[in-house]
Amino acid sequence: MQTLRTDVAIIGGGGAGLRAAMAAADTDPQLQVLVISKVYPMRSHTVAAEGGSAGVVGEDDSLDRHFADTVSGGDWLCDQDVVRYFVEHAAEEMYQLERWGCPWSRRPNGEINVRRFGGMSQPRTWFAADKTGFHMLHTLFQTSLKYPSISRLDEHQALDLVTSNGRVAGVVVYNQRDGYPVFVEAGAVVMATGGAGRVYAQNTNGSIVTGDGMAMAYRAGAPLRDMEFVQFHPTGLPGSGILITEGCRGEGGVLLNKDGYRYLQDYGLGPETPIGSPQNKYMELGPRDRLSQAFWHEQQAGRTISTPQGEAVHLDLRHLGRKYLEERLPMICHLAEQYVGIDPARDPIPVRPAVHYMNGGIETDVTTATSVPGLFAVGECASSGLHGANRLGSNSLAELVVLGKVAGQQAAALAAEDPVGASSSLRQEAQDIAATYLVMMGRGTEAPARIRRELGEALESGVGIFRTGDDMAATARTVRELKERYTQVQVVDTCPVYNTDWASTIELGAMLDVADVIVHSALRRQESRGSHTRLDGFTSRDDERFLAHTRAHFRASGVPEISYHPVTITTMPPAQRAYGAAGKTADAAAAPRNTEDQGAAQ
Amino acid sequence: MRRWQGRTNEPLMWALFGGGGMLAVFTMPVLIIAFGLLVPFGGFGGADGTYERMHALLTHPLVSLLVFLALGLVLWHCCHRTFHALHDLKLHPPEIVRSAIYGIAMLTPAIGYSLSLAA
Amino acid sequence: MSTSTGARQEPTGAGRTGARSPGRMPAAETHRRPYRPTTKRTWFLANREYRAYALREVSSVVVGFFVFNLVVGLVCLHRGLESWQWWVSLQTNPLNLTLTVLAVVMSLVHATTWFQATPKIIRIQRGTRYVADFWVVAQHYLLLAVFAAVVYFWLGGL
Amino acid sequence: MTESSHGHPGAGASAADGVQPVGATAEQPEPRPRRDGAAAGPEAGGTITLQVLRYRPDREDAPYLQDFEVPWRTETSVLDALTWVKDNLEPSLTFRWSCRMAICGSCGFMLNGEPKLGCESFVRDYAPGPLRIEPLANHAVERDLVVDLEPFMASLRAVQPYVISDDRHPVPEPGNRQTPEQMVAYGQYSQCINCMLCYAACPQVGLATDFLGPAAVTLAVRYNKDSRDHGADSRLPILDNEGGIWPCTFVGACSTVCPKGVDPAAAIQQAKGATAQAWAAEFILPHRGEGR
Repeated sequence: MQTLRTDVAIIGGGGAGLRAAMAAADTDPQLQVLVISKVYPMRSHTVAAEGGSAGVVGEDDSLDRHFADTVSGGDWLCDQDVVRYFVEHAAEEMYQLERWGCPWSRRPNGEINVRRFGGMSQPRTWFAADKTGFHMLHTLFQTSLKYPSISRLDEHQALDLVTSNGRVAGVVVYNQRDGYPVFVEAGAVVMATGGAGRVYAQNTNGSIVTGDGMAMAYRAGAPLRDMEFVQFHPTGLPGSGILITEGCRGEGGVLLNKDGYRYLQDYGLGPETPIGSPQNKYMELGPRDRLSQAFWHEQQAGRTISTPQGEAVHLDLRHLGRKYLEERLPMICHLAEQYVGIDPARDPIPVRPAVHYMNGGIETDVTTATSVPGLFAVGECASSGLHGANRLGSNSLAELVVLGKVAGQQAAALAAEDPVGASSSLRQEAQDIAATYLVMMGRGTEAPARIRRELGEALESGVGIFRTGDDMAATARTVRELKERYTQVQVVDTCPVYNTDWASTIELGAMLDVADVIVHSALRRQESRGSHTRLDGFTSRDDERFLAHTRAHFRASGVPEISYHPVTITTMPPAQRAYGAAGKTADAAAAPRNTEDQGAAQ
Repeated sequence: MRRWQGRTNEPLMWALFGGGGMLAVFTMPVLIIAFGLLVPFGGFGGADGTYERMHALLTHPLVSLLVFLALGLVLWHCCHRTFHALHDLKLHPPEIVRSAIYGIAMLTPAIGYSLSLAA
Repeated sequence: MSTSTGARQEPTGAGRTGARSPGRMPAAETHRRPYRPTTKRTWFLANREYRAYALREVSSVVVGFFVFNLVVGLVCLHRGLESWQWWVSLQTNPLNLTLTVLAVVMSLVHATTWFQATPKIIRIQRGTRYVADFWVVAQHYLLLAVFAAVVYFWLGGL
Repeated sequence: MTESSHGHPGAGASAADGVQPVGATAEQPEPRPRRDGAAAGPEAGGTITLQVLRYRPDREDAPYLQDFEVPWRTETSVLDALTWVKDNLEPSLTFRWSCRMAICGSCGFMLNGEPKLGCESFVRDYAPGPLRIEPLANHAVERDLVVDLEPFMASLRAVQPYVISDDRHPVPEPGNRQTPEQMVAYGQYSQCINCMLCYAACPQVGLATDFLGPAAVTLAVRYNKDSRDHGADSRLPILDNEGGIWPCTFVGACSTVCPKGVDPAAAIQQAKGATAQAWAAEFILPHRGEGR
């Protein structure tokens, strides 16, 4: 088998992976950095992020406020040391992107412009029209081309990590273009493979978002944390799930039920703010979990709009005017026109919640290190502790670069100090791993497309916006069954190059592992917090029992092993999480203490 | 002049092409209609009249030079496109053909001007 | 229809960032067997846009012929009245006339396609917008009209 | 794909090859999204024959077209139709796709001979069919609808698509100012999603094998026109090169097919103009650009 040796291997070529690669290359230009991606980097799903990326700028805002918004937005499940580090470094990384050429939207005087976002008390979301992820990704990718020490393996499917005495020593990948497996020996491995939204039937994610990295790390012994917290974005297009950015509401868009009524005021987000003057943390600028839950209630009450592709509410942007829409939300106008035949300047857009983001992931600390030595994780595949039980919009793009840089630096340092030496036994192990996957080609009886479809439906019904013990248990059983059927999964295609039948079946295996963790983590959490909301007697937050991270360990047979470990709380003790008018009083009470010695003032 | 591998003289060729094209589009439709149709068919009176009006101005050596240069530039434009059309036809002619084609654009006005001066 | 794969030949200026150029690693072995379609010689007939392009390119050949004709005319003008009369009468020759009519059509194709393309090259930015293509094109038509008027009045003896 | 012969079964026929056309009878389609009834025209739907180019390097020496009968509704994109085929009829059919919202640039195909993104082309616009789906023209075909992108990746790297600073223009801390006017100068050219439709549309890409191509040149121009960049001199040797910008004869098809309105044709013409100016400037000021 072909074997490559590199110092730092980064799996995933999206925003986090590329930022990590550049940080590793900057840390030590002598090191070889290798970015492995199953697609060309510019196809990574970072590209689809629309609204923006948070970073405190300007005198009206403060790091403390960003910190408080994030911690309360995450329903106190955030690790506050991580949040603190994050808010302190977010703007710095936004400026770094600026110097690299990212076309941030500007004020007339040439300074950075920021927009409002849900759950944020201040406008602090940097944006590049409504293609922020696209511009960030292309800026990072293009800038990465200037580093001589960064190489890439594009269109290489990662299969599994290789460990040596508990330490990650490399990864087995498959070269789709040439049709051969490759063993990449690495001094350190950074997992930056993104989320797993495709486990749900209705999601805003691209086809590549299948949780591969989460599953690889999980199988290698790293626990997956807080996986029950699945973020539903309140505004996806019905049917396709295509994302309609939160930036629409940030710019003043409003949500209407079938009576044309701004229903959010009935769900603790009011009082109603006048149309055309959006107010942070009120109404449409509430957090994503609350807005998605409100939709569910409206649907139960029969006040949603029936469309051929399911129930929806209206996102009304008409009052913004065509000129403003074309300047601030050009892609949204195009998407609405293309996919639902709607001109947002003339008609409201039908929207409904769709799975958008995994708040949980591979457990890491603030240095992005996982519990498996030699393995780092960053971006959506990781659970750094930043997002808690519900991520605030625009915190994830910033996370990619803030923690991506950390991951690159940490991995470079480790690879320089203490690399694992090459050994023939490792190569044999790598060969064996490759063989177990390659043997799948041309075998089996169970159609993978059917398993995938049933999996998506099972997760929608059991671990959706609202959950009950019975539904979750049923979904857990379905996932078990599907895993069983997967052992006989059929791969028709035997062609060695670009075998997408085989690759998507491997992805399906990852999705099943991740889904298993989601449902079992959810089943055990007997409370409602953030995006995990139960209807069966556990409708409120229970800090006594569940102010703790869920930790799921892989077991070769049987269900995941679930345990809990404490949340890091530094300055902001748990308090009531409230928005709208109620939020104002709650905020005053819950402001962080002792911030002076946290270096908050910049 | 900096040199690098693969550097071409295309910037010059293209600039002349562009200049000739610009000149051509403003003048050629008018000149073709005027001299190809109106003058021969008496639109401006007989050949004697047009001769009189034109002769005085256009036979001045300097004016004549400018006119031949202008016509040469338009011809350059046409030859440049012709050469590239060969490429479009998947013909990749040797350098001599390229020289010959651009040579037409240079020699035609040069010979014309020499003959005019000799007249 | 491309026949090249792998790294392109890089000009000397390209590799200045470092000795080893970044990019993907070479594979030791391969199952690749890419199929390389070729461009047909008649590709320019394949669609409307290509045909319009081909017509535009051909138009300049015809215009070029007429330039040649004008050069001859100008030489004749220098050689005297008799010579000029010969050239003028040559223009009424049926073969020459046919070419002239074709040249009129082609010069119009040439001019209109050129005018259509100019806004791509000449971009005038005013604030956060570009001057509309219409105005750039209109300006060109205006210049054409001005030249036509000059020639008309000059030859008409006014 | 002029060489493809319709219906040729290929060297080793796969399981689904036996029945042609296949589909419609096999399994009912997943519910497809449809237009919001309030805003769109009447619901349409039916079945359509897709003629998809197949080429498996381990089996065939030349590509051929395979027919698939696919159900569709108003909202069915061509990409939806292809994924339906892959899920229900022919798992070995290979094509790239991801975001299905016209931003990742993966799913460019030739649809009835025109380069298009599969995700934002709709079957309704090709009904009643048949619809011919082939890999992007002017590219080597790796397999089925997957083409070789490595030449483009090399071109992209060659044009130095990143901000280059120089000693005379230190980067201000924390960042640059850039007015909306300055952003407009390059904004349009920064919208390229690298989908390769322009390469498929450009005859010169097919004719001149070393042409940088529309998207790569556009990205060079994008940075040259960015007020934060000072790398135009460094990019000049790549653009002013036999295989740089000069194979372009301004056919203009790149701009016609661009799904993002980038207008590469304009970018290339502007690069030609700028290069000619640089060339003239070197004559007048012989020291320009030296020692850098």
